[in-house]
Amino acid sequence: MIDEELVQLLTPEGERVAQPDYESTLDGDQIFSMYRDMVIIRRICNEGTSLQRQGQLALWAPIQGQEAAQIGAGRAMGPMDFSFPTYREHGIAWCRGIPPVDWFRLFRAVSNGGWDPQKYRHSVPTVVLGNQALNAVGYAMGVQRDGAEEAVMAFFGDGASSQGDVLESFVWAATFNAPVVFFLQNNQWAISEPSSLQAKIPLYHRAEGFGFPGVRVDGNDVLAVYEVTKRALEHARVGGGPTLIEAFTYRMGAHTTSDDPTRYRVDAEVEVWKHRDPVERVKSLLVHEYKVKKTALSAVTAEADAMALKLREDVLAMGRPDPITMFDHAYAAPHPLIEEGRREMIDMGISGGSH
Amino acid sequence: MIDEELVQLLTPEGERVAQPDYESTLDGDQIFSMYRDMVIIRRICNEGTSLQRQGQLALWAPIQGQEAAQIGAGRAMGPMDFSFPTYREHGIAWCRGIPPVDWFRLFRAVSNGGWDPQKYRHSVPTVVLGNQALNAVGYAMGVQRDGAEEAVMAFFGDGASSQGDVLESFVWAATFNAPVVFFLQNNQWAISEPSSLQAKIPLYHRAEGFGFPGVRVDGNDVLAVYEVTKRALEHARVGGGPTLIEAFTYRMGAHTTSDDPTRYRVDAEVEVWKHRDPVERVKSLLVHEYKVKKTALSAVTAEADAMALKLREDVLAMGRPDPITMFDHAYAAPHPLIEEGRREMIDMGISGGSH
Amino acid sequence: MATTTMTMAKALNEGLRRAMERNKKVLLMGEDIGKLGGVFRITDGLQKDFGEDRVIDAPLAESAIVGTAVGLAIRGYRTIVEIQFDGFVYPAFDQIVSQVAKLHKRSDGVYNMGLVIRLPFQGGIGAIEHHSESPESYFAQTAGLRVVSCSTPNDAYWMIQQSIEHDDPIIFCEPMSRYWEKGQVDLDQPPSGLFDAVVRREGTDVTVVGYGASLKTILRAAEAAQGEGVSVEVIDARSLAPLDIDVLVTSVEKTGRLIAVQESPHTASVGSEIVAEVSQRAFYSMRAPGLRVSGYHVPYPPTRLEDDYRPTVDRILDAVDRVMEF
Amino acid sequence: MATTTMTMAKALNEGLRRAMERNKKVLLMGEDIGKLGGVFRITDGLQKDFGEDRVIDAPLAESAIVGTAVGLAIRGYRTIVEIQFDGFVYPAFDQIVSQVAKLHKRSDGVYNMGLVIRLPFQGGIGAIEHHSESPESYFAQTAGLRVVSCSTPNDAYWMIQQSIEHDDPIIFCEPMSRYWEKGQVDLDQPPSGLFDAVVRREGTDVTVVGYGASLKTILRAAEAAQGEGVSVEVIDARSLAPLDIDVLVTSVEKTGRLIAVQESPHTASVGSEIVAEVSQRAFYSMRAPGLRVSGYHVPYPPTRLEDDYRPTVDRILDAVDRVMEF
Ligand SMILES: Cc1ncc(C[n+]2csc(CCOP(=O)(O)OP(=O)(O)O)c2C)c(N)n1
Ligand SMILES: Cc1ncc(C[n+]2csc(CCOP(=O)(O)OP(=O)(O)O)c2C)c(N)n1
Ligand SMILES: [Mg+2]
Ligand SMILES: [Mg+2]
Repeated sequence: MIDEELVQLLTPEGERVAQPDYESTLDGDQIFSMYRDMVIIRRICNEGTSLQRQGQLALWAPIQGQEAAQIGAGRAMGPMDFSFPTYREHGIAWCRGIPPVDWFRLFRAVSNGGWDPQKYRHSVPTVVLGNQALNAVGYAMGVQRDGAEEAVMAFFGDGASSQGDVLESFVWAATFNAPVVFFLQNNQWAISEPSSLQAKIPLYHRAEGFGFPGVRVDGNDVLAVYEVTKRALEHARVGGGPTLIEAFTYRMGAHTTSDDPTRYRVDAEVEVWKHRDPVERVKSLLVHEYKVKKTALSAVTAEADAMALKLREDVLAMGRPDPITMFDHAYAAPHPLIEEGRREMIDMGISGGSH
Repeated sequence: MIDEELVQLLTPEGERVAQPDYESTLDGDQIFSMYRDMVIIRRICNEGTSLQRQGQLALWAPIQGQEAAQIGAGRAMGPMDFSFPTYREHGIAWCRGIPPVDWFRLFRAVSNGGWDPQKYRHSVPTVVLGNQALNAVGYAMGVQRDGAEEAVMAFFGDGASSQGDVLESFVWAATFNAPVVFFLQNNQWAISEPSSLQAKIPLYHRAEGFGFPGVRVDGNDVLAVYEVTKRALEHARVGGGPTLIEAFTYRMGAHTTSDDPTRYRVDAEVEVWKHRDPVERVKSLLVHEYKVKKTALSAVTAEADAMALKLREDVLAMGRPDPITMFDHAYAAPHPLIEEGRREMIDMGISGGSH
Repeated sequence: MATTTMTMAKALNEGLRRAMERNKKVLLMGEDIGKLGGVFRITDGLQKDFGEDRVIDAPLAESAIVGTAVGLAIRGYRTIVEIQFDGFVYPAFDQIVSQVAKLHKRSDGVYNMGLVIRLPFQGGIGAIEHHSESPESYFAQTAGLRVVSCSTPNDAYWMIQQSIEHDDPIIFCEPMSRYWEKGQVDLDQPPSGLFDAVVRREGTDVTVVGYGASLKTILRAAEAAQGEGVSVEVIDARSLAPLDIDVLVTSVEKTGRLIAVQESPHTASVGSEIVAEVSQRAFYSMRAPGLRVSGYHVPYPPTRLEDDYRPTVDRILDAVDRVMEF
Repeated sequence: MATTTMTMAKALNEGLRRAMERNKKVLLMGEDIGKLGGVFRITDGLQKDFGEDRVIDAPLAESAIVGTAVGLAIRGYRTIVEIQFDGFVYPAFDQIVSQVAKLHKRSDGVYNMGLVIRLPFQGGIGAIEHHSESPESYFAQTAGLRVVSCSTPNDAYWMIQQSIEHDDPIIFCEPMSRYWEKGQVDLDQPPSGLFDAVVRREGTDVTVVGYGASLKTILRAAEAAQGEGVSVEVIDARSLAPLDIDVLVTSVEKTGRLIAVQESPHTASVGSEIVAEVSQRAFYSMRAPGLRVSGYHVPYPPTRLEDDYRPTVDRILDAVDRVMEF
């Protein structure tokens, strides 16, 4: 994995790598705070899996292994930037300040969104692979028309990168010089399909063919992801146009809780990637370079545990919505079939009619 | 236009250019015969335009300016290769041996196809931009499964190259190493849109981003197009995988007879390209290097005129099909709504019922 | 009352112009809509007057056109998309069904999906394949969308403006074959609400409902039927989803007979919906079964045959005879 | 008669296996269908037995999956495409409508477009968005296609084989929520033709027609109605396009009452078609208006609410009451 193409600032062992183009701008406190983010989302993700196992969620999409990619990218975004996630961007949602319980509404099957996307400047999840890449470019075209110094992030995976929508979004971003950063998390797998099925050469090269820069970053290195993303966003904000970032990472867990990876991948591969764990390497850096104490580290773990516990309570408290809410916001303006449906539900006693 | 990226074997003035990678393999007779092809299809194309002006065709899509691109590519194809055209590949249809009158069925609006695609190994025209690129890759996957040494050609334009289908076809061709040659005629325009709207850098670069070779050839140089295409086809046939050829050319006429290019492009541009006329430069080569006589050249013109005259007669003789034929081949197997429609048409006296 | 005569094409052009003047957030996007003014010249002159930032010539990718219009909507813009021809809307189908129709709901009402997809549709222009289809039923079936169609210059002028002002996504179907026909346009007063069906001709024996290009054919058939002593009430559905079902039911309660006309094949179509719904609501009024006159269940034929594929005056009269004789 | 008990998932798997054994030109293509055997394991073990050339794991692009299947068809292969879930068929809509449905016609019958698009559909599996839709009406409206749906393991086993042998393109709708239910499969004899509707329960008062997952709900409702003294005839439409209309008309001529059940919204749907067509053909037999019980006209809700979105026993019984009391 560790090849010349890859931007890396921190080795799997937590040692610094000199990278003249992408020098780290983070101080110890900032790195510690990113470490905290990563520990927390990993913990929350585990809670998601166990909640699903206990029948409390319809599904859960874990991000184990991708914490550095998501926290690095999420922390690089400015407050006015806007992002378009898939179903797996829990780390980004965290960085946007969205309360964890809100990410769980989708997975508890009580909402198809979960938060106010305008308030957090983080769109609702897109499940249809690739659609959001075009939506992001469109949003970025709006930013241009407003003359705003903002950038837009479009998230997608290695699998989704084969979709026409993603590829068309490259055409459009190039043509309109849109202030967008395509953030591709190449976690090596699209459910059971290895990324080699989607591309014979590194995915970041695609951008060059469309006339804008592509860069591959070690997606398990939060320092590198942060710097690479930050520069791409700055570039976009000042009219420099799009960038494709391929965060080379690994999906340590199952695709979702419905998936059984033992059917299609070997343990040895997972073992190799365990040595590249994104959390461990920052921890190692913090301990060795910044002399962070054990107590500080365990405080983070304890905080994460407490958050997970609170989250669990909140999720369990999330009741079944009144069925009549299915008619809310289906349309913005009055619609006869919506009125008819509401009436029927009330007449049949399925809903009291409040909503 | 004439830049380093471009494979060129013949200058606009008809002088040879040394190209170690793509030496010409054609002798004088072959070049003369290609010249003949080009003169004939240009003449037929003009006949198409005048037939449309006279109300005899619903539409005509001229290829003036693109004769070298099409004859070069068409002549490079082997008899067992299979091609997937758009609405504009008259030169390829000619090379596949399809009688000109058959190309006119579509434009006389009496058929949506016009010929037996299996017999000529040239598919029916695809009007929906880009669809055929995927169909071509699928066909090529079939060729692979048959273990046949055949190649497939997918034709499309600079405009269509923005479509998701074309871009997905690149992904698939790369992944499956399909024996396909993508032949992109960059005629600088997609109706009123300049090719700079579809791409900020030369289109052939896209291929590299997907992991297979792209090459830009002077599309007005029949010798160069022939050699480049021939090599790409050979490469594909022996398992070398796909190639994208960008034939850099120019649409001298209107997009179709419905179009009015004066609304969006300046005469000066057309004038510049007149100096790069694909027919003139071979003619010049033939006269200077091969000492071809004026009489031989005028014989070709006379032959083309005669063909156009004959074609005109054939087109005028093409009557309105019996309306009941609209039900033929809508389905392969019996279908109640087809029977019902046929019955209604006969009952109402719209058709005698024969077909 | 300021009325003036213009073609439907011009009426659409003027309607777009009014909407753009009124609201700076209104953008146009599509293929060849800039310098060329669109292949039908509906956007003629608008790029010149409103600039390239508001009248956007798009690379050739319909999914991207609609997909970026979605993103622009999220950013607060209101984009009027031109699909060049009916048959080229399908590459955008996924964005329309999965995002345009659902994002208002998915965002709990936060995103305003007020965008308009202009769709030149139906046949009758002697074009080649994919330029004459009637895809309206696909969109009518899709929850989250609305579908309307104009049949006169006056409706075109007003309905496009009403659509742009409306906060739900609208598929705006324009009958290409009527673009060049002239009619009176009232520049002050809209003829009715965007989702209203309108009685175009009163009658007592049979209700014939249609939309877009079919209206003219239906009106001709009504004229011919009059000659044979049958009084046909002609209704322009205008809104195909939702249907203005009350107007239809009221009419059928009077006439007792219903014929729905459309160019698409009849299976699972707007015509099916009209017949099913009216048959239900006006059950006791129906003196004969509701019939549909539609395109045949075949791919749109080569256009030398289109006059026998599209509903003709004769086929409508035949249906009128059948319901009268039932 | 060799019958055996298996789930619908297994029946489909076995049906595919038979078809692949019989004809070397039969290929499977889709996302995750190889090693994983598909997210529903319908293709479990097939790649192992037939190789990667015949069971093709596809890059993630539905338009490409269908578009290359078209090319393979032109080359003489017969590809069974698996769309992973209903809501992911839309990226392929253009290839389906513009090429799959039209190429046999466009090539004057030269191209054999006998391919099958397997579409897990309808709700009831508690999934997230886009995994529970009922897009069948879009395809039923499209000339050039056929649409079928199975509701039992026996039908699944036979209909998939019949579809693969058929020379027209077929949209094969599989009710996901029934994949794991077991039933008898007769390995020797198909239960009926591919396009036949089948009476699942005889009755005299009301005809209720549905397909796929709805059948089970309808049969339960029929049982409950029986308890209240109403005799319901239950018909499994099986073929949604073309409809086996004669079977429906015959039934309604007996019962005088019709209810069409489906999970998609009712506007311009298969249900509209059934009601419109039967109302026309059985006009004098209808003692009450034909009703539809369908999904509401909203985007498929979060699945904690799906039981109140999909037709329930209660809603069907309510419709039964309405037609009985009319
Ligand atoms: C258009 C579409 N097709 C299929 C699916 C089903 N699906 C959901 S996730 C997934 C794999 C995506 O892989 P990748 O893009 O690499 O993202 P990852 O899940 O690895 O984060 C598939 C096939 C979908 N959601 N959308
Ligand atoms: C999907 C689709 N969208 C739009 C059109 C309408 N259209 C026909 S030709 C054309 C321009 C195509 O340009 P290009 O690909 O460069 O080919 P050229 O006509 O120049 O040969 C357009 C927009 C279409 N046929 N298909
Ligand atoms: Mg992945
Ligand atoms: Mg072009």
